Parts: sequence; C-alpha cells; structure tokens
Amino acid sequence: MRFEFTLAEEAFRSQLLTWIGATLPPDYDSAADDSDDAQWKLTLRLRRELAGRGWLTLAWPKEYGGMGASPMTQLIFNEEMAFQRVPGRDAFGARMLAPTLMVHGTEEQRRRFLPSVARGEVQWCQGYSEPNSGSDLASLQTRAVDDGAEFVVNGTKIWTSLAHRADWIFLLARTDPEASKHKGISFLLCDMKTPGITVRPIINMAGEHHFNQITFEDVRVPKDQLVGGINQGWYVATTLLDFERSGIDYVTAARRVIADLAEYARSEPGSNGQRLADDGEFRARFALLAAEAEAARLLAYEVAWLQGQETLPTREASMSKVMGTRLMNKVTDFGLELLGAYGQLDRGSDAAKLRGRILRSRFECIAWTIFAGTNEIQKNIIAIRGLGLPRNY
Amino acid sequence: MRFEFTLAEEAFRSQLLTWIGATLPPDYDSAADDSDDAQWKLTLRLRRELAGRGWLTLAWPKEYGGMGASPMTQLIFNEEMAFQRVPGRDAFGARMLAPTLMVHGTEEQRRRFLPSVARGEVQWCQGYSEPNSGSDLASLQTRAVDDGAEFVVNGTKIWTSLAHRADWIFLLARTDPEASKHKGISFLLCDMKTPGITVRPIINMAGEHHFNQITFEDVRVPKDQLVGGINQGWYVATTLLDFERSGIDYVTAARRVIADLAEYARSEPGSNGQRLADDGEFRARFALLAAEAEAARLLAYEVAWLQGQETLPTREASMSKVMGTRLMNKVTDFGLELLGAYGQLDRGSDAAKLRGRILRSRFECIAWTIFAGTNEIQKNIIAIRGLGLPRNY
Amino acid sequence: MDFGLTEQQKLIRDGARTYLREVCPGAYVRSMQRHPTGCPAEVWRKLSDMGWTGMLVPEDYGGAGLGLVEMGLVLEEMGAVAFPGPFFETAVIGTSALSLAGDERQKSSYLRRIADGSLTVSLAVQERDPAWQPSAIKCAADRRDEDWALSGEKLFVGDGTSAGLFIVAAADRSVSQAEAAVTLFLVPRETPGVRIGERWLTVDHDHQTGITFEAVEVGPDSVLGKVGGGWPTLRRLFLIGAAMKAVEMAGGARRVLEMTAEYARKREQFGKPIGGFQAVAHMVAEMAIYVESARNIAYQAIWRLAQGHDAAQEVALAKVWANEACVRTAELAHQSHGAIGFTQEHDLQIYTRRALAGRVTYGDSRDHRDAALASIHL
Amino acid sequence: MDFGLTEQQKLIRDGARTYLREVCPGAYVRSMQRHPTGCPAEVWRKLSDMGWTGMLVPEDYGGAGLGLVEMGLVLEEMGAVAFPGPFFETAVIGTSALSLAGDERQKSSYLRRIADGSLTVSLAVQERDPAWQPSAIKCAADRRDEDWALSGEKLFVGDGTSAGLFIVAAADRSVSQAEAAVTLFLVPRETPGVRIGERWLTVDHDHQTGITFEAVEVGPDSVLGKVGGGWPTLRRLFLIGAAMKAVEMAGGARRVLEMTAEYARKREQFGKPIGGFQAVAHMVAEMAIYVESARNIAYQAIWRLAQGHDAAQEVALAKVWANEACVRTAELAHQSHGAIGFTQEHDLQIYTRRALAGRVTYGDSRDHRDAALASIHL
Repeated sequence: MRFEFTLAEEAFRSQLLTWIGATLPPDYDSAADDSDDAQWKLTLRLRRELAGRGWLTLAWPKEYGGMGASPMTQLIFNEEMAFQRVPGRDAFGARMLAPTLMVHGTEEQRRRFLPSVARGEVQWCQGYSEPNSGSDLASLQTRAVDDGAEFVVNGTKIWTSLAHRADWIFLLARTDPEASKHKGISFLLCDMKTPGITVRPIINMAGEHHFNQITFEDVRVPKDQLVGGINQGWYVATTLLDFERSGIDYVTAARRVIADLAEYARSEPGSNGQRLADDGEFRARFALLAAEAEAARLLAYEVAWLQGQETLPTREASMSKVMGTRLMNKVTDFGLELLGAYGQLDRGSDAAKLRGRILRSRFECIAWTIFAGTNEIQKNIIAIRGLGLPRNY
Repeated sequence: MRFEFTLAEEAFRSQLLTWIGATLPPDYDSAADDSDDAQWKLTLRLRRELAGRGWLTLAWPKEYGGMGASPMTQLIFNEEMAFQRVPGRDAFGARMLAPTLMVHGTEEQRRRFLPSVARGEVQWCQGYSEPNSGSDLASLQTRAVDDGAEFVVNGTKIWTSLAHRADWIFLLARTDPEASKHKGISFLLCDMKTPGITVRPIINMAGEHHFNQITFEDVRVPKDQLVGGINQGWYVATTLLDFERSGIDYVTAARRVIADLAEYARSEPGSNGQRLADDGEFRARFALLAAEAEAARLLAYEVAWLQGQETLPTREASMSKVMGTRLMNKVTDFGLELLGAYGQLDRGSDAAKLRGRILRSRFECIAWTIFAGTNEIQKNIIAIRGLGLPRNY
Repeated sequence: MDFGLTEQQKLIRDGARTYLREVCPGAYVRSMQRHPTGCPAEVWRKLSDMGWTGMLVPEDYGGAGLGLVEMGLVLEEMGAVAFPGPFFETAVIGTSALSLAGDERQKSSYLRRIADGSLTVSLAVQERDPAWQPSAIKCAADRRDEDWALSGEKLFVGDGTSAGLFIVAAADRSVSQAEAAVTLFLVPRETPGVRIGERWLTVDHDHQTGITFEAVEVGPDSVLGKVGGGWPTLRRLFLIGAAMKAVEMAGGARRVLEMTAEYARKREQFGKPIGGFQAVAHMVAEMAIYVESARNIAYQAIWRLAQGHDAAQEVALAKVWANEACVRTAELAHQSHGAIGFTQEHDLQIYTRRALAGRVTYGDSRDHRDAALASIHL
Repeated sequence: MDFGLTEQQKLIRDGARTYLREVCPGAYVRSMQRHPTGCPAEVWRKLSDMGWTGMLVPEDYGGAGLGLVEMGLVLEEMGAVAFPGPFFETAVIGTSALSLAGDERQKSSYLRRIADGSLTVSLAVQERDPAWQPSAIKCAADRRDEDWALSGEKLFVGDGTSAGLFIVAAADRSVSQAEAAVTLFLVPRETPGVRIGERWLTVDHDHQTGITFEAVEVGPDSVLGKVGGGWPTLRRLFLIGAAMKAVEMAGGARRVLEMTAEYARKREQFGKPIGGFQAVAHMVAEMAIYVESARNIAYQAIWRLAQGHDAAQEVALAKVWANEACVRTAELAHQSHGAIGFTQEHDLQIYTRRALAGRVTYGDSRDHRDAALASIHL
C-alpha cells in the first residue's frame, strides 16, 4: 500500500507541468474546444510537440517506438493534461487504435499505420455507433461485403467525433449477416478520402461541432485493412475497451471545475458582504463534492494500478466511469447554482463569470454519462460481470 | 381551481382538532406505537371514541351507517390524525375491508361484518404477502381447497401487521392452481381463532412487534366467508388498492418530522453560540425539504380530489406514495444529521433529543418504500399504466 | 380543494395549446434565437388580437380583465412549446407593475398599448449583486428640483435589447434606509442617457442585456407609484414573476416528460422499446412525479396570489420546488434519450436550456429561501 | 500508488477475516447487545493472544509494534462482521493516546495491560455540545497544589459503562485561550467522584453513556502529556479515530454489498432472480461504487497517518465520504432486500444501525468540513 507517487513519477509530473507552463499560450481560453478552428490549430501544434517528446506514445511498448511507460505514468500524463486543460492528446489514434493494432494487427499494418500516429500526423476517428445501434452496439447494420480484393461498405455511422477533421476511420461492419449478432462483425480501417464517404455535421446543444454522421455508399476498403480476421471485429473492438475507461479524465475535469469554483467563491463577494466561500450552504456542498472527487480520483488511480498489475479492471473501470461522469454533472450543476443569475451567461457575454466556462461544461458533460457506454450499461457491467448478477436486458 | 378547503371542511378540521386536544392524554408519548401494550389500550379506547362520533366510518356511504363524507374530508381526517400522531384509526377494517365488502360482499356478509367494524370492536388484519410472494404477489401459494361447505386453507402469510392483535383476517388464497396466476385466487374472511392458525411474531429492526408470520394448517373457512365469487380474489383485492395509496399519511408524517426538527433547530443552541436554525447549510436543506413536502402534500390532495371526481387516480396515487415515502426517508435522515451525535440515541436514553423519535421514525420509514407495493412497483405502475410504456418485468 | 378548471379556463388552455403548438414548433424556437425581439410582429399582433397581451389588463383599458390563474394556463402552454419573446416581461410583469402602482394617466397610456400590442415592457431591477433585496439596488435616483436623475447600471434586464419601456428600480441616495430609498421609474427606451448594451449570449438564447443610465433625467410623471414606495411593488412583482415562471417551467417539464415517454415507447434497443427496461421506465416515472408535483405547487401559489393574498410562502415553495424538479427532469430526460437528446437539432436541449434559465429567473432557490422557511417557522 | 497488500498484511487480513467470521455471526452480535462489555472475557483474551489488542503497542511494551494500516485491515474485517465491544476505543484510541503522549511510566503500566488484555480504555471528550473543538470542552480541571480536581460531565463516552481507564479532556478555567486550557487526564474507573451513568440505548446497541466528575481528585502522574498540551494529542486521536472508523464503516458496507448481491442472485420474483431486474441490479451497482470508493479513500487517510503526516485533509475527505457512502449503501440494500431486511432476525439491520452510528462517531461531516475544504483551499 502506498498512496503517493514514486519519485520518478513525480519527476515526470514536474517535467510535464514545466512543459505545459512554457507551452500553453498565456491567453489560452480553456473554454474553447476543437470545434473552433483556431483551437484545432493549437491542438495539432501541441500534438506534434507531444509527439516530439514521445509523450503521445508514452505508454506504447518500446518495440513500437513508445516510451514503455506504466499505466500509472500514463495516468499522470492524462491527469495533468486534463487538469490544465491542455489540448493535443490523441485519443483515437494513439490511445485506441494503436494498442488495438499492436494486439490484433498484422506486422504490415503496424508498420503502415503506427508511425504516422506516433508522429501526430494522422487524425483517426471511430465508427462504432449507428442511428439504430447505440447501447445495443452489436446490432449494428453497416454492411461490408466481400468483393474479392476489397470489402464494399454501405451503412451509416453516427456520433463520430472529429470525423470532419479525420484522415482515417476505424469502423465495425457486419460481414456475416447470418451469424449471431456479435459474431458477424469485422474491424476495418478506411481512408476518409475514399469515394462514397459523406460526413454530415451534428451540432451539439452547446452549438459546437464535435459529432458527425457518416454515410458509406459503396465504399471500397482493401482487404489488407481488415484487422484481426474476418468476423472477429467484436472481439477486436472490445478487448481494449476497458483501457478507455480509467475515468481519470472525467474526475479530473470535475476536480478542475471544483477548483475554479472554489477560487471564485473565495474572490467574489456574495450578497450582504458575505463571501460565497463563507456561506454555510456552499461550504457543506463544496465539502461533499471535494470528498466525492477525491474518492473518484482514487478509483481512477486504482484502475491504473490494476492495469499495471496486468489484471483487467473491468468492474473498477465501469465504476470509475459512472462515478466520474456523474460527479462532473454534479459539480457543474452546483457551479451554476453558485453563480446564481450569472450562471445563465454563456461564453462571450461580457458579464459572464469564469468566461462562461461552467455553463459550457454543464452542457458538455451531459454527454459523458451517455457516451463510451451509457452509465446504465456500465452498471450492468458492474452488476453482471463484477458481481455475478444475472443478465437483465 | 381552489387551493383552500371549504368552510365546512375547515369546520370539520376544527372540530377534529378540538377533540384531539381534549382527548389525547397530556403525557402522550407519540414515539410509542401499537407494539406497546399500553399504547394499544389507548388505540382501542380512541377507536371506540372515534366510532361513537362516526369518524371511524367517515367516508362510508350513509346506507351502511357511514357519514358519507367526501374523500377530501376523509383526507383532512387522516392528515390531522397523522400530524398529531393520534392513534385509533382502523386501516384494515374500516378503510380496506369495509369498502371491499360494500362493492363485492353479499348482503349477508355486509350485515354480518360491517357493524362490528363501525363500532370499532373488531380488529382485522390482511393476509396477502407470502414468504415467496412479495412484489410478485399474484404468485402466492396458499391453497384453499373446496371441501363441500368449507374451504381448507394451507399456507403461510407474512408481514401481517397486527395479526397478533387481530380477531379476523381477510386473505388471498389459491383456489385454482391450474389457472394462470392472477385467475385462480379467491378472497376469504377467516376468524383468527379458527383451529390450525399459528401466529409467529416478527420483530422489526426497531425492536418492535408489528409484523407476524401466520401459518394455516388445514384451517377450515366456511364458504359464506368467500367474498366476490370463486377465483375472483385478485379482482376483489386490487380494485380498491388505489384508495389505499393517497399518500397523505406518508407526507404528513414527514411534515410532522420537519416541524419537530424546525422547532428543535430554533430552540437548541448549536456550536459556537449559533442556533442550528441560523446555519446556512441547514437552512438550505430545510427549505428544499419544506418545498418537497408541500409539493407532496398537494399531490396527495390531488389524489383525494380525483377520487371525489369519481376517477380512479392510479397514476397519481402511485406518485404520491413514492414521493411521500421517499420524503419521509429524506427528512428523518436529515434529522439524524441535524441532531449530530445525539442522533444515535434511541428512545429511552436520558440524553436523547426529541425523545429519540427521529431515530425511531428513521427505522420505521425504511419499510414504507417497500410495503403496500414497493416504490419500484409503483414506478412500474406510473410508467406502464400511467404513461403507456411497455411492461418491463 | 379543487384541481379542476372552469369551462372558461379550459377554453383558454385549449386555445393556447392549439395555437402555440401550431405556431411554435422547435424550428420556430430556433429561428427566434436570432430574431431581434424573439417574436415577429405578426405573431405579436396575433397575441394581442387573441387578447393575450392584454389578458391581465383591466377591461377599462382595453384588456380582457382576466386573472393570474388564466394567465398561468397560457404560460404553462408557452412553457410546453418553449415560446420565446417578450410576452412574460410585458404581459405579466409590465402589466402587473402598471396595474399595481400606476396612476390613471400611466395606466391609460401604457396598459392600452400593452393590450393593443404596440408596447413591450421590461423590468430593470437586478445589478452586479443580483440579489432580490433593497440593499442590492445601487442605481441612484437623485432629485433635481421636480425631476430625477438616474445613474447606474442594471444587469439581467430581460428583453433589454428590445423593450420599449423600462421599469427601473433606483435608490434615493439621500435616504439611508434601503427599502424606503427605492422608487420605480418608467423610462422609455429612447430617453437620452439610456445606454443599452449588446445582447448577451445566454443559456436560453433570450434577450437579456445590461443597461447603463448616465444621469438620465426623468420627470415626476415617470415615477411609478409613490416616491420611496417602490419596494413593496417590486416585492409583489417578484412574487408574481416567480409563481408564473414556476408554472412556465412546469409546462416545459411536462413537455419533456411527454417527449421522453414517447421516445421510450418507440426507440428500440436489444430488440424492444427502451421503455421496457426498468432503468429507463423508472427514470420516466420519476420525471412524472416531478412534473405533476411542480405543476400543482405552482398553481397553488398563483391561485393564492390571484386571491389577493400575500402568498410569499406559497410562491417561495413553488419556485424552490420548480427549480429542483424541472432541472432534475431535464437530466433524467437526457439520460433516457441518449446521444440524440443533446444535439442542436433535437428539441430536448431547448427545454434543458430553458429550465436552467428559469431556475435563476425571478429568484433562485436562495432568493426564496427565507420565505420558504417561514412556512415552517424558521 | 500501490493499492496492494504486502504478504504480511495479507496474512493479517486473512487471519482476521477467518477468525472474525467464525466467532462473530449475526447471532453473536445480537447476544453481545445485552452483554455488559460487548465482548466476553474469552473472546477478549483471544484478541489479546492473537496480538490484536497490542497490535499498535510497541514491542518494548509487549505489543506487536505494527502500524495503522495493519490495524485498518483488522478493523475493516471487524466492520464486515459488525464486531462489537471495546476493541476500537482500547486498542486503537487508548493505545494511540498513550503512545503519543504517555510518559515512560504510563506507557509501561498501561500499554502492557492493553496488550495483555487486562485493561480497556475509553476516551471521554465530548460534552453537551459534542463539537470536536477546544471551546466545547467545559469539564473543568482546577489546580489544587500539585493535584487537580476534575468537575463536569462527559457525554458520548464510548464503552463508558465498561472501560477500566478513562482518558479525560478537561479545561483549566484559569487559562483563557481555549486550546491552551486543555489537558488530558488518565482517570481509572474506580476513582472516587467518577459517576458513571446508566448505559444508553443507542442505534448501534453499543456501550456509550454519560459520566459525571464531582471534584474528582487526581495527581500529577495522571496528566497525559503536557499540562495545557492536550489539544494537539486530541486532534491527532480525532484524526486516527475518524480514519479508522471510516475503514470500519467501509468494511461494513462491503459486507452489506455482498449480502445484497447474494440476495439479488437468489431471491426470485416474477420467475427470475430479482438481480435480473435493472431496478435492483443498478442499486447493487451503485452500492459497489460506494463501497470501493469509500474503502480506497479510507486507506489513503490511514496510510498517510501511518507515514506520520498530519493528514487532516485526507482524513476529513475519507470520513465525509464514508458518512455519505455507507449510509446510502444501507438505504440501497434495504430497498433491494424488501421486507426481510428490516426484521430484527436479518443481519442487514445490524449494519444499517452501525452505519448510522459510524456517521457521527469521531466526527460527523460537519466536524470534518473545514479540513475537507482546506483540500480545495476554502
């Protein structure tokens, strides 16, 4: 048992923080995001810097050019980048696709796709969900028909983040419509410039463009872009899912909001000359949120620790996702209450407090309890896989 | 629209309050309950007084010797009796069995059973749940076999409140094991002194004796004690269920706890010389609970109003039950937090505050979200019967 | 107790429901987000023609002379379609302010114009410290012989970018007692020295802004009610605004419930409607409890105001509960809807935004706390 | 970060789990509710023989010289079986108090007796105002030449009806500064003037009571630590008590989760296990989140204390979260269990009672608020 980081880990954190301090523009508006073109430029610039330092591929094995860092070091990296709201990380390529290729890809696929990800030069996106296949992902209907040297893909993917900025997509498509629903799916890599692909923007409730709907009409995917064998796609896609759910990003975002709100409560006068920080109601609510945030943080640390122990922390990862995403909803909603009338002011209003960031975050995190497996799906995983309860759906 | 009571209703309330003031012993310990023999004597005495005034049968039609009062007047009666914590009402006989007999009983059954209930002389209890049939009540296994002039009953009933004090029981038993589960059940009346009945006490977590388990071994029930026809028991039992769920008792209990806690907060010094009533945290929590209590009260009023409109407020009754029972859990738990270290002291400890009543209530209401149809069952009713969602179980 | 409606009330509600559903689908709400007033002239004229803008205006001044309950029924339906524009500020608050405190000349001039649709009104009360308390009113009203000079700023002015007439709360700096210092002034938009800020970006895409008063000179005929008597009027407007906002919020929540129940019946996953999973069904049931209870408690407050009671407690309880119930309803709706619910093209988010705005309009739960606590003698 | 246990720690945990499950089924807990100490002599002897009472006692004084983490592992298992009796007060708090502040003679005399099982100890701090603050200590310590006279009362004295030695916090009335006035005294139970009240009826059926001190004369050798130096020791004991109570509570919640998951797998309604209904399955999942998170955060606090850090923030966060998580876990467990769970014969209610007791023992969430807020600079 040890509830502190090693000296090496702390040294890495310091190095990272120094770099962040030196790199992040002083006027950086952390309420901006990648839907903003200027912000996206910054993202790409920082990504290349991260790549140059090897941090984009921090946890990749050394044999693939990575730094072979432990899951805990990766967690520290993610935690600080999230807390400081630094853009530049690459979830789809470096954190999702690359480990998948290392396990399931061919040697040729690894040689072909990993280096550009490692250099931060190629943007990937993820084609999983479909309009009629959300929580029931395995019911997906996008078809990939064998046509000799190629698959011919037809269908629609939805909620695809960054599709409009992506060079490539990894997607799941049905290759055997006769098989039971989990068994007829394949995992394909596809160049977004292939003819037949149409990307339609989906604007979210914050007015931002993150998501897209992608239609595939007779899109031809060469067979050497099949990963993990025909009809093995479900297996390929899910073996690595747990590693996407450490939850540290969620809880860290929440901790940052708490920190911002605490600073606001210290500095802003409330009514009747009493600082918000001295108000009994707010003190009680802050204290409970701080405790929950600390508990959620440790849960995410535990997931990383278990990963380092070479165990698959399925149950803990789901817990961490539920706890972190819910906490973010709680703290942003609390923030709006703390801000009172000011809480209704969006980014760009001159009278807005904290640059309207709390409202932006309030909107943003509504999606978090839904994406990457709804919290209801996560609770099913905890109950069924974690505690041996029977299937309930 | 009118959010006040009529003059006649207010006059009735005044009359009732006057009677309560004159009747309730000055040293009455409202933390006591019917598991206490002395309290039970008081219950019986007050019940006879209520009967003498016609209030035990307030809502009975005049043709059955009742006062023909409206559901709203009945609600006022229940609300004041609950708020003042006056014992003496008769849920099982006067409020549940009697209306059932008025609808489904024979003329002879009414003549035989109603008068003694109206006089407050006979205690009834309710034999519905079984050890293996809780939420799935219709799966009950107690058998009643036709043996000529009698049914022979075998089986076990559980959670029977007051069975140890009851003279008679109305119960559901399976008379056709071949029929689908809702269709083979009959509604029987049975003298608790019939040979073959054994009552085993079940002590609750507060250490009180309310519940019992009853075993029936070859208990012979004359056929003229069948209500509503053979195999019609499910229909008989459920037609009146909604009327048992106005929820006013639940929310009123909660309102009383809030009132007690508010008085405590006003009178008790907190730490550092600040009254608890001046503490920002407690003020915020009190305010939200007060609002929820008012909203829950109006929901119960709405149920009574709908009953007076001759509509069946199934959905609203379930809402009222969920809201009232949950509120009582919230307020009692809040009460324990308000009491701090004193919250752990039970009735009878010399240092206990409010006679330990909050802790007693905290225990008691854990059952409320479960009994009379768990809140999950109520939510199913709201969703399925109220909003047309599909069956989910 | 009577939770029912009179025949006339049912007609009003049904009429409102029919008209609003027709005129105000989600596409209309979206297009109004970019409209300078939030309501096109032809729609506003229709509202006037139907007697809605003058619903609370006495018949003597060209109105319908109806009460707050009837207005509540319209607002509930407006909430149900998320109807945008200056109706609330003008027809509810502006009318109430003039009716409560206006002199004959003011009523005759302004109420008629509200009823005939030629005037919109806005209440300018809140400032940097947006608390609904006399001490928070710092905007100064300085006497200059017979006239007054107003100096200071107002924030959170609803429809501030479009209203024709502002009702401005200002404090006489020569009066030390905060409440007695407050006077209300009727200030037409074009009065020299009134500087209206840029339209704010708000959660509800409404038309709030800040206004600066630079020694704005107004005459004695601009005083609404008595000099130094502004606070009791404001307090009443605060109560009316809160109760009416609560019923509007409940109307929105009701629509969110309907929308979610419908989605749960239709959307299928794992081979059946998602409403057939308890996780979803129970969320919908919880929403129904919030909606029904928020609606009841709002009407209780409105009815008591309509009876002429002070009703501060009932209003406070209603607004506190609406604030809680309607935001929780929105959260549950999003969780039931999944991804589709937080897209701009889906209507759900319109209601979510509006619930968050409603929570802090005419008092957040802290502004109403003391009055709510008075109901339990705290 | 390391969430794992050393081999020795695993042995301790497994040993504790095995022994406690065997000795302490629900029936044992129930029978101890009527026992005068909550722990029969033979069981106490066994705890001593196994080295548990002396686990924190340095080897020089006959103990095992182990640390707080190891003790935490035992307490977690004690929580998991709801083990009653004076172990916590004696082996955790009493031992820590003596180790922290005792002089050689006191340690030698009392720590040895704790280790060998011949002494139980109880901390007497709280009074009418049970806040954990120096100003709440009104029990007076008046100098009489070399000696002291203690006058006042103590409430919420854990194991007050049975402990052999009380550690009493008293304030020198001649010292105006509240913190500097506090001195700790070691007062054997049989000291003249010590009047021990009737055993209280408490939610956890434990052995609390109130104690009155009527001019109790104690000598200078009774002073634990420095005169006027009691508060820093008390504060440390408060932190140790809170962290250890948090892990004990987490252990109880863990057992409640296991119990509920098992019930949900086995109990059938509507033809299938109730755990196959999402309403129940998701309640169980929520419980699992509470349990895992409460456990982690408790061990963080304990580990930091064990390292010698002040750890006030970590302890406060742990206790605040334990208070919330463990009571919510109990509520969810009851809702999942249905009627059977609130019968006296079912074990669930034992844990529910204990969670409610734990929530106010060694600080409720208000007592820990300021320290918790310090973690976010508030």
